[in-house]
Amino acid sequence: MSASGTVEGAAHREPHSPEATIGRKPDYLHAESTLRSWFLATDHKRIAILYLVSITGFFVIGALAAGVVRLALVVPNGAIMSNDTYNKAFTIHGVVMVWFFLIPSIPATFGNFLIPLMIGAKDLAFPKLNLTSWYVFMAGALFTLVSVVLGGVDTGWTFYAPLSTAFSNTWVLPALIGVTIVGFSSILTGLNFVVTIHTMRAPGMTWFKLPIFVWTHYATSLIFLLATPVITTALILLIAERAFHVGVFDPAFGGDPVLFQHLFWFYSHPAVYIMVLPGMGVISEIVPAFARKKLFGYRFVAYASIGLASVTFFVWGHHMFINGQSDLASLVFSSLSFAVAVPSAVKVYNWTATIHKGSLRLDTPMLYAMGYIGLFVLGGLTGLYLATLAINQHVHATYFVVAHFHYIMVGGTVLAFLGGLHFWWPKFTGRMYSEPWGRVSALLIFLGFNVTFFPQFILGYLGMPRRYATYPPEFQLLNVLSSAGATILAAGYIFPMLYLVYSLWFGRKAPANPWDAKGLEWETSSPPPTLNFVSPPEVPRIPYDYPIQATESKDQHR
Amino acid sequence: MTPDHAAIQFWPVAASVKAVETDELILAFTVLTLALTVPVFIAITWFALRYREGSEADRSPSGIRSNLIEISWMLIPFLLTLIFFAWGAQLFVQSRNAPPDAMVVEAVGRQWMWKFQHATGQSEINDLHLPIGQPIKMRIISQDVIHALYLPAVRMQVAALPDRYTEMWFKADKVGTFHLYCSEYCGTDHSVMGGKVTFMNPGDYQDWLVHAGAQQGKVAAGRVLYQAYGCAGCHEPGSPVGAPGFAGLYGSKVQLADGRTVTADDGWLRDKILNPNGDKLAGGGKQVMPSFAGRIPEDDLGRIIDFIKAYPGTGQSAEATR
Amino acid sequence: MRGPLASLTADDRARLRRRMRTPVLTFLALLSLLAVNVTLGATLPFAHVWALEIAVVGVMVALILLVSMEVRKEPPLIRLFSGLGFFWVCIMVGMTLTDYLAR
Amino acid sequence: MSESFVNEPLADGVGVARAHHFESVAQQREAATLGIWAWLITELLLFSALFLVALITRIQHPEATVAAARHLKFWIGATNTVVLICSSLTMSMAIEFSRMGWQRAMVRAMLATAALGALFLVLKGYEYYADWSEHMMPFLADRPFELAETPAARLFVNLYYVATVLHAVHLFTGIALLLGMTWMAAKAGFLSRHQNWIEVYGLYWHFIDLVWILAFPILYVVNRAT
Repeated sequence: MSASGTVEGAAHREPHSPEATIGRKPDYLHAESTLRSWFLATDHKRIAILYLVSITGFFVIGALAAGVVRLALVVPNGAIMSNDTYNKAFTIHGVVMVWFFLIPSIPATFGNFLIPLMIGAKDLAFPKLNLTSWYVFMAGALFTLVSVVLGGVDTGWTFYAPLSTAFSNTWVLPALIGVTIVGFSSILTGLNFVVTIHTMRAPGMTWFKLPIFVWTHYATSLIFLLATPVITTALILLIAERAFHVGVFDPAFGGDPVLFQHLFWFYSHPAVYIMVLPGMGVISEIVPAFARKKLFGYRFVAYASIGLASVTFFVWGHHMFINGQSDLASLVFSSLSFAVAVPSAVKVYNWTATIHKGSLRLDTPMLYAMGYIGLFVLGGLTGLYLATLAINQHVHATYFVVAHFHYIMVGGTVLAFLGGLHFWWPKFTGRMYSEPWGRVSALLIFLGFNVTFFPQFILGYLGMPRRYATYPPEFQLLNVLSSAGATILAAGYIFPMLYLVYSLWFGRKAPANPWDAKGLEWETSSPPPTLNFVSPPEVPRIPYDYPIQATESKDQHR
Repeated sequence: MTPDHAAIQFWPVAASVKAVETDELILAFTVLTLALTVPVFIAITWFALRYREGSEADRSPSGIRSNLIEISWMLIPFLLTLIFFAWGAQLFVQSRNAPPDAMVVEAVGRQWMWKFQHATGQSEINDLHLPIGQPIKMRIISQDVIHALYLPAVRMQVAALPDRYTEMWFKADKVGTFHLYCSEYCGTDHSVMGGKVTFMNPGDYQDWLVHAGAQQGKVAAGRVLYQAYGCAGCHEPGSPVGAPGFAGLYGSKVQLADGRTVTADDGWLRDKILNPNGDKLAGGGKQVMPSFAGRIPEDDLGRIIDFIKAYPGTGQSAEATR
Repeated sequence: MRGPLASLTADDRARLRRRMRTPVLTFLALLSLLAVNVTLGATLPFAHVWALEIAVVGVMVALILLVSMEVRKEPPLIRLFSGLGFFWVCIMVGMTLTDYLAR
Repeated sequence: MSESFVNEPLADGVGVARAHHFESVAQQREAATLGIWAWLITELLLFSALFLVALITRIQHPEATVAAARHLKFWIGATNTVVLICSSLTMSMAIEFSRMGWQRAMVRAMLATAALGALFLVLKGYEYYADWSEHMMPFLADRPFELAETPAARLFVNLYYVATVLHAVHLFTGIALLLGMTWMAAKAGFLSRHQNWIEVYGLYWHFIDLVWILAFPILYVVNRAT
């Protein structure tokens, strides 16, 4: 096939640079304004906006469910709601937040919008596929949402067999079908990114000139491709199990429920890095821009992204230490889990070193980035506690785990999402938001988050199991504290929704590069025109070409 | 019902050597965590203040050889944390290999209760009495979904799988009453699937086995079963279904719809649970109770009847059966 | 827009022969390998015959990938991608077996 | 085989029309090839997870698995493998014809491929019917299972249905796509605009074939031996 790759077809008659004929074209937001032009959009920027609006909606639903959970836990005896209501609420929270918010969050919005801009391309490689992936996502997500909200599902987002296959009387089947469908959307997005990053880079945009954001999205996309099909199979088997009693996960027929956990975590542990890596990409853009300094250790950070995406496939068994897997497997998975510390440390220390001797502006995106670094470090290191076998035997399935993964998912992904949203908001919308309100919200969220989740580390070590609708009274104080923190956190989430929407109509017009940041996305107008660049962008000499350069840049870019 | 816990606590009670060792491990790990993170936090804060835009800081290149520094901060934290892998793994391996003289206690999980059976045959529901100073090996299995037996006081939990036995062993060294939980989410009443574990001196344990254990345990166990099989949902006073209550039922005369009168004794109660449609009661109430034939094992049935026997008469406190 | 084979020029026939050689040879090789496996499966000539059967399947898979799917003519990136999936399958199976073979 | 390594150029009038967001046709072709390979990776992992479940089932219940595998229709499976290998040949021929610009021959080869695919599905359907009449459908609640005395045989037999139905769905989708594409490819000018569709589609077809080449021994052959 490569045989024919270099031969241009007879029908190829168009001129090579259509840009030359483009005059002042309206930006992508104003190019067309009909509903049809949005719902049939193939422009990656418009599809990103479609995703942004939909995942914000899912975030609100998931957050409301979290509010219900925290409300129930204010009292220990379950007086506020029945156990069933509580179980359904935490299932909605988990299913919606994991499958419909966290996994698509940064890649499908920022990745979709920015990857072509950052590499100097006109669009993703497969624009129609991109739109398809949004429709697939919405179809699956709405299907599941209807079943978890109207019917209710009480299995938790993990759907462990045989509870989900043979015992739960709730609407598990439609929920499973919806989640399976959403998986295809992930695969299509990942496929599009991989192909785009490989083939669509502007001339001169070599791999080591790519922003870290693109590197982390490349790594994320590999996980989408390599892990998602396995959860699809696991869910198909679960659906068949529930509908037809296949038996492979059902002990009543000699099946093995632990096998489902293996298949589930083969995807779901790497899925943690689907959520984390794009956030790391966002932070790697924000920190140099607001420190006015070249990213420290660029190559190490780039390699660490690929390293994380690979190592993550070897550690899934650390979710199953007490679940009946063999001791050998537990020892192997535990030891390999410690290897995750290496690339993670690379990232954190390099961000810190980037700030060193910079010239810092503590604007909203930078506040989120600094909060991210702190919370990610705590979340990551408590992950090592959990990977330690003897500690895991005590805190597995307690609030310690809940606190740990919220430090990664909320302290990490959500903070990076909000930081990125503020950083690129001028680029997305062409408007500036209110900086004072932005800073206040960032601080509120940081404070609210810690008040909510730090007590849960203590609760977990004291031995309070997770997914408990009722609990012993001595845990009430810490639970009330946690619920109070959740109120602060909620306020912190509401502010940006208000002032960002307000800025759409009343915000100051944004210049092309409001932060004086480097990267091709800032070389075009805000918002960008339909085909991204009016004239082909000039690829910079080095990435992160900020005024302050550490001497190491010579080592790194010989 | 309240185990020996303070109203507010900040560190869990450690009732075994493994628990103390786990605490030491996590404390040491926390020291390492602080050593690795506090410098980062201080550095970020210090840099943020020192190098703010417009400040008069020295921003000349530091000339640090970056490859060396990169490799050092990749490897040093990793090697330090590996110590904790080894430490944790060693404790884990110990906790997975029970000594040969361990006393075997069976644990069976089902939605939503635990049933324990002692080596000498006595059994308990949700609560567990064990001697200290003696290795105990729990042999764990489930009758339905996956559960997990969790004893925070000894820092151990192990899944109860439906298809095969799992094991957990420990040697308690502190007398007292502590929580016992199900820690693998198992459906509606997951959070009430638990009770308390009481560690006793060996002599007290023998006493308990001989006297209290078998007897006093029965009624309390019956109460748990009364909840678990859903009897309480209809028969507890004030329930919407309004099924007949049990206050003063045992030993009383019951009017039947066909005019007969029977005495509510053990045998009749048993028949009525297994075949509710027989012996229809006088009073014209609608018969809605499903048959429990084949659904309640014989030993559980006995405990439920014991509970109904002891059900307090109207006016008495329900506490009597707790 | 060519007519039936009969109206082909000698030149066309030569091209056709040259172009069809590889697909036909691959086809014959696949069929004979399948014949080996079917015979082994039907007769079960010795213990652990599955190992040989798996090896034959491995050759068939390699043949389809390298020749039918033309991986051998592709640039290194495509070669990498065609092998990547198989490598990840090995990770999945290998790590899962650390549990099942040690229980 | 040495001359087959020589990359033969496409015939005159055969090529690809550039879509607006690509800079060159070469880039567009590269993207399409890489894209289909990325998709095939996901297909491989999708089926491999099922094969892993089959392996674990075999490890946990060896006797029951062998009993179940011996009840599968070995000869229908083998015939179907031959059918798919034939369809791979016709697909390869269609690709070669497309490169030579022989449009009619290409369309005929594509139709032959679709016909062989359909023949596979027909044989598969007959196999299911035979399974049904031999009481080898344990997932049917109201139909007694032939191997009821070895309950774990149910696992492997049901897994066989999941795997073969999943494969049949891929084949069915493939045939539908192929017929749609054949309809378009029969029109004048197709080869000058979309020649690489044939190449990309060919990769998909070969891969579905490859999955069956794996599935046939994993389900039918290796488990026959104790």
